[in-house]
Amino acid sequence: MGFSVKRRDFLGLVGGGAIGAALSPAPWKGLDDIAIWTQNWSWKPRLPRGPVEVAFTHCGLCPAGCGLKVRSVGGNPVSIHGVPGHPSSTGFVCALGLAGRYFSYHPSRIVEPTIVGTSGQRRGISRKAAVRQLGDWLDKARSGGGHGSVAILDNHPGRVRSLAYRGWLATLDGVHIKGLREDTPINRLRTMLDGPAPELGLDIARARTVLSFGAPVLEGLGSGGAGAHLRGRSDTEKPYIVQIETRPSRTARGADLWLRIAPGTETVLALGLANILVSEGLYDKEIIAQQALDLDGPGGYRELVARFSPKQVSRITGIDAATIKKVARRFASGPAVVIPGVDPGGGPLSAEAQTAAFSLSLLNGDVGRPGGVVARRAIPQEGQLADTVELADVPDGSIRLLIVDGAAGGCAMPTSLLKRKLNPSEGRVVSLSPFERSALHGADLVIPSTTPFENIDEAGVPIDAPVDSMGLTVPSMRAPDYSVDSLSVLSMVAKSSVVPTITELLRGRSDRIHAGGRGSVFDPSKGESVPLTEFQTNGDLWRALMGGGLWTDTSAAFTCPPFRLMGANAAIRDRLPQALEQPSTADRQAREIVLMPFGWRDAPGDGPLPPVMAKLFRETRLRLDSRFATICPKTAGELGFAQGDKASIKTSLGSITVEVVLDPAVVDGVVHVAVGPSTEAFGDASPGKGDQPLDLPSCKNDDCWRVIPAKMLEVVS
Amino acid sequence: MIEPLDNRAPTRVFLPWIGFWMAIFALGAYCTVLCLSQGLFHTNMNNRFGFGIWIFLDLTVIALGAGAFFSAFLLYILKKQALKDVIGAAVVLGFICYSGAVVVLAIDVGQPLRAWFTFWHPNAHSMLAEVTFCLTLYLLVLAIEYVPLILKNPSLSKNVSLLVFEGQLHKVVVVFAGVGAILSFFHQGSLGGLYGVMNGRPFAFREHFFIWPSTFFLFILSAIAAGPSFLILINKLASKISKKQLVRKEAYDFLGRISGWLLLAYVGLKSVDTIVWINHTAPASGYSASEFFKEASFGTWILFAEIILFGLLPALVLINNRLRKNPLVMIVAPLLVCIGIAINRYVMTLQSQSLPTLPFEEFVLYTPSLVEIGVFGGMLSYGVIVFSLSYRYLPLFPGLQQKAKT
Amino acid sequence: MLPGMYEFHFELGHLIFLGGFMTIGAVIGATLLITLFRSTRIVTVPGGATAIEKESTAGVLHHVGHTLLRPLAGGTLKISLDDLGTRLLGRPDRMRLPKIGQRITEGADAVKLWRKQSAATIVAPVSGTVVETGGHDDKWYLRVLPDATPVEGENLMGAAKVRSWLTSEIDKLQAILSSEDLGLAMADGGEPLPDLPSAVPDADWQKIYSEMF
Amino acid sequence: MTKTTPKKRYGMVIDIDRCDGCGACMVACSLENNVSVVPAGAAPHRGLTWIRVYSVTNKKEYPDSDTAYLPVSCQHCGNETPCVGVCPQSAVDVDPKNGIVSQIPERCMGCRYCMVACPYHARYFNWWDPEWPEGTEHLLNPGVTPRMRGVVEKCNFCHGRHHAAQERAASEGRSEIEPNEYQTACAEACPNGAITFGDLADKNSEVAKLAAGPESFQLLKSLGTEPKIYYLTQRGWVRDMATRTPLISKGQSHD
Repeated sequence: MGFSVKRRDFLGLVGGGAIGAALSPAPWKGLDDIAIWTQNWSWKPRLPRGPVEVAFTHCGLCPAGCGLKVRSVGGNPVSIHGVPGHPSSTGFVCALGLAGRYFSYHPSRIVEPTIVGTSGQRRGISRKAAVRQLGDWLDKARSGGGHGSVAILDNHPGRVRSLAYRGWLATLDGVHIKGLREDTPINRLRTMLDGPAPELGLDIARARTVLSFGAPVLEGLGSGGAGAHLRGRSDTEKPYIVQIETRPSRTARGADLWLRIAPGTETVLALGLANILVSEGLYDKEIIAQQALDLDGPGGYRELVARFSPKQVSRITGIDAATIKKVARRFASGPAVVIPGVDPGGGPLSAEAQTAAFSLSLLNGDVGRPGGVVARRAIPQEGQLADTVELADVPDGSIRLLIVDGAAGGCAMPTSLLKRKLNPSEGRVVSLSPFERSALHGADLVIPSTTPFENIDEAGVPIDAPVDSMGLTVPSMRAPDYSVDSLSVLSMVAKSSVVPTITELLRGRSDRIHAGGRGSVFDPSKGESVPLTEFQTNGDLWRALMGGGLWTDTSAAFTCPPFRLMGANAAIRDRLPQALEQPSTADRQAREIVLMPFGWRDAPGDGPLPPVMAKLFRETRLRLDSRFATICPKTAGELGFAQGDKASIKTSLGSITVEVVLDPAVVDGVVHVAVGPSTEAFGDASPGKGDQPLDLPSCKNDDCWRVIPAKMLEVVS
Repeated sequence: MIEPLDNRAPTRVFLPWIGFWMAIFALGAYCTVLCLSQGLFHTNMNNRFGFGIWIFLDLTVIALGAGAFFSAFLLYILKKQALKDVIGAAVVLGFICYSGAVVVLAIDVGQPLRAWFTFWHPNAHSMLAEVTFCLTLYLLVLAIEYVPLILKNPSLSKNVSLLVFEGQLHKVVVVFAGVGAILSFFHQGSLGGLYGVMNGRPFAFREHFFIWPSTFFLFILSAIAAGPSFLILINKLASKISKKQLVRKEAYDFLGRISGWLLLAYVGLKSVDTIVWINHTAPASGYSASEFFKEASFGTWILFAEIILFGLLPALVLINNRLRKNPLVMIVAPLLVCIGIAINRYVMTLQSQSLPTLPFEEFVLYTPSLVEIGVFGGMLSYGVIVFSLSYRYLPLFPGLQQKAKT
Repeated sequence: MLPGMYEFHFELGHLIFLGGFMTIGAVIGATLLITLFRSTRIVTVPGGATAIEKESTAGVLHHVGHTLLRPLAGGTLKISLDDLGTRLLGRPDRMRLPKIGQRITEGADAVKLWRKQSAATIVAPVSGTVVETGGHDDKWYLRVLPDATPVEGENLMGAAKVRSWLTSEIDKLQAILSSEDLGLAMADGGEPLPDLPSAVPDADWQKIYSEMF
Repeated sequence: MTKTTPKKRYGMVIDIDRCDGCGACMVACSLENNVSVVPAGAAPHRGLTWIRVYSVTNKKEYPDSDTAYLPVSCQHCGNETPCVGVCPQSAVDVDPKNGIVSQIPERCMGCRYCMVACPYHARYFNWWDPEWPEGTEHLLNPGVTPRMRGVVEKCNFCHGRHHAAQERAASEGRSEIEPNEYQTACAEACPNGAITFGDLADKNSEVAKLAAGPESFQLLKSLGTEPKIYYLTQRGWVRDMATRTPLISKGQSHD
């Protein structure tokens, strides 16, 4: 019998198969899986694919220079982790460090050189044309002016790059201006020492007391993880932190003692503390007797501080006399660190406040003792270098060409201050920043440079590091073609001298360290340090550094040289007694308030903010940006404002519109407004001109813009 | 070609009327397209307000649409012949309310293409799954009940097959009335259950009877109390606009009476529920009722308005035989009833979200965006258009037809 | 939802919930299916086509109540049932006609006929005075003197309109017959069936009479 | 003989007194889990943050003024989990093996009922298409699929990391992952060491010891949801505010 398939059999087979398949889990599973296609994306992000690599580097976003472990996929850094056991950062990375790689794709990044045309409009030009233009302006500036007519504002002074700047400027009779950083005030202490002084650092970890004048001690000042160490509550060895600040900052909240000081009266408090140290004989009598040059005699320090009686000081600062005495006694009970803080937005304390604060360190014999101010050994340098000065010390109208380095972080400066230093008719600003920066709205020419994760540079030495160190920010992302290293720009313009490349400079320093033979090198992949002597050749050290290693110097004994408690600068010395003439906040006039701009430690002063942080800060209101003004309910009530009201803050230079936020911890008569990127506009640093509190200051002195007289008016909508 | 019933709105009146509503509908359609194609950021909802005006609207509309199932239940199962006049309109209203609610729900969810997952991966414990199942099935029932009405259009009734179909449907309408009553009962209840089961939201959470929270029953009761009132309102409105006596007075009277008594029962139970909630349920969760009403936007006034002003008052009016004779009262009282139910749905939807549960979260207010209002308008106009078309082309009101024949 | 899915497990809740809804869904579906099935069984009116053919006499007016008006000499009218009406009643068992001299009003009941416990009420097609009655069995008539001449009214139609009206009337009859469970399907043989109640004895004739007349 | 695997109960202890509100946990979480960035200028409560740090003050004046920072993520409720019961399509799931409450984004239709039901306001909706500034998609974590528009998402204790740890263990022939193999991004990132993550069922683990300590408490304990996130503080006012005590006992029947 033959086997034949009839139509009927075939249909039966197909039908039966269909029923059987329908009863199996297959169709259900299939239908479940197609569910994934029913989602309605209009744009679907593509995840990075490719080989996974792990590399070590250092963070270039701030001087802390934390050690980073970077995981890359297909050449893209997809995650950042801390390096456990790292000598300075001990495994920590801050929020900004975690997100900092996003700067490379920040919406406000400048993607081509731009120039301001005659019409005032900014337009893109080729790099070649930009360099030619820079060359022209350089020639003009040199021919038209004398010393200091060409200047570089260096946002990260102290690197080998800074040395290259100074070498180049030396050939042009230019000046190197140090950008504001959290470690800037330590230089004030150096000027108080008689004779050449070494690099100084603060030994916070071993201090018994930390006397912080508004420094973000618990928010990431100095090496990574220092704040966490200080905060650890089980640690009985940790220093006692006294925070002297007007604002309920995170450090103020977390400090052992928060002295809520009246705005701008830090000098008075410092001298008041000195008064108690001197009058109660709590100072280091041996050192003072041997080294102090200006304690006694007419116009001497003793005479000065005698006028700052606890009663007087209490009246002006708003801190009661008993507390002042308590703090002074605590301070004198062991090694202490004094930090006259630099606020990323509010700027530094006045020169006299810094002097008065550091005089306490000198009185206490803390300079040169463990747990106080320590000296770092120097690596020899060669070549002729231009002067390095602070912006406040630059004569008004003297700069004809200002080149602004593109380093990240730093602190914001008032627009008006920067403008004043420029020659009114010919002053030009050339920015090498990869971003629009609030203080540089009016940069005449922008040649965008690389962002921190794209270029090789030297990581910073944190303020609280007792010894020198060298770590590299090894690039973990490819720099885009439109960006250029700042030294390359200079070498393209330079005609009379050759500017070394950044790699040559770094290699040179590495070789000099190797030649010195001191210290040890930390290997991040192993988590341990080996003595430098184990590195046979200078190439071995270089390779270790390029692999994310960190060289740290050995510490050296340091004997405090003779010093002047009131500093060497006569102008500053004269200003010290004037601090007493300040009116107290109780004498405030109706509707007169003071504006205190400030910056968030993790939202770079005048740079942008990674969009993810902008989003999170906006959602949680953990950081209120410049659209908000914090004020105490009492003052708000007197001025007729309630929570959420819109207000206009006016100074002689302009006004900003803000939303009122009430906080009972804020000092009466003060309005705090943050400086920095907007959390609204993807973290853009400068969404529009005239909306930043730093466009407002109008101060007596160039070196301080912390306290600005202002009026707060209702906004009629 | 389907022709209008000859004694209904003339074309010159009808066209501008429909045109106006079509324009609003087009606007709503545009807003819908925005939401579906770009995302729900066009709304003003946020992570604290996951349910916005649309959910409030859906709940209100479904409560008011309860007239459909309740009338069908009374007419076909309990044989209350007085409702014969309004059953057509009730079915159309119900259909409009439910289909509109389903469409708005589809716009409201972020991934409407996945709405069928509820049938695919149902969570038997979820009140929303129950709502979805009931709503879908009941919408089917309403559509089936709507079909005979459509087939009664003279143009259509010339077709023998359709005529036969209509006749056959009419015979089984009692089955659908019964099934519809069960479904409606459950989903009105599960809509209330949506809130009552939220053990993490002390403002909404209520005591349970077996597996159902008290809101389950309160929502059913309030819906069947409000449904008849809404029927009165709509029929009166239609009469006013068409300038014709559409429904006999006896029907209005019956609806008013039943609405009044049910509302009275509801207000009583709601009061008991509120007292238990204030004194037992909320304190057991760590919240005192005073916290719920401390913000001015949702002060105790809203509780008073919901239960007394728009609850007890119209209930007492409607159960009074003498007052019901007054035509003005028969407009105002049902209106109060409907507003009261809307307030209840509003409070459950929005106040429960405005109030933070975490003590350090803020009190948040929500105002709908223009797009949300646009979609709302679209749904409203959809209802007016369907009702107008039904009125013009279908013998919605048997009373009116009789009058024309004699 | 179903076994084979990721981490699926049946709980009592699933069984109750899904069972409940599936039952309700099944009830709705089954009812709908039965209704649809029933709707396909259309009963054809026996001899309907012939009935239409026969009604095209010129000069005769038809009334929607299935009566005919034939003008007689002297301005009187003869009123009788039309063909379909006659078939619907077949041979009436009993009849009640108005008395001579009685006034009848258009649209009002005029004649009542009984067949097998079912009664049909015939409305007057015109207002006037009965001047003569007559006939027997199925052949009754009235002779009426109309109140007004010429005779007209919205329920009266001439030969032109009759065909379409009659078609719809037969459709209506079909629908009524079809919607009842008569258990039979009659083919239209084209043969005139003079007595429908005999041909379709199980139908609800009372309902048919009230719908048709 | 089959080896029975003991059930895990992953949980977290957050030391509020150590938290200074730096936000590193939020940043680390967002970057680890590819949580999208909402468009510039988005209204409040529209952004996505699986862990959100609240800043809470005691509303007193200096010197009594005090601020606490409370990081709040999904609390992974262990009892009557409010979001699980409400989801109509089983897109919310409590893993019986480890107690992690997870959200299945591919199954979620975005009805947002779970968000309304969550007492901790810890669930977030994708109001927009997931968006990152141009180019930054190259920096996303390849181990975690970004969610699409129109679905709800929330903390899942870094499911990607858990999955990776399990795979690693499986490839080495182990059925269990070691405690040090699995750590959430927030716990890893916290510079102050305020977050401790681990298995609460393991009585010897650091997290279980801290959770059992006298300073620990749960947010809104009065609701009875048994969160697996515990908080520590020595400050009475923080604890009193965040715990809430039932005003009457629960067993007591009123009617």
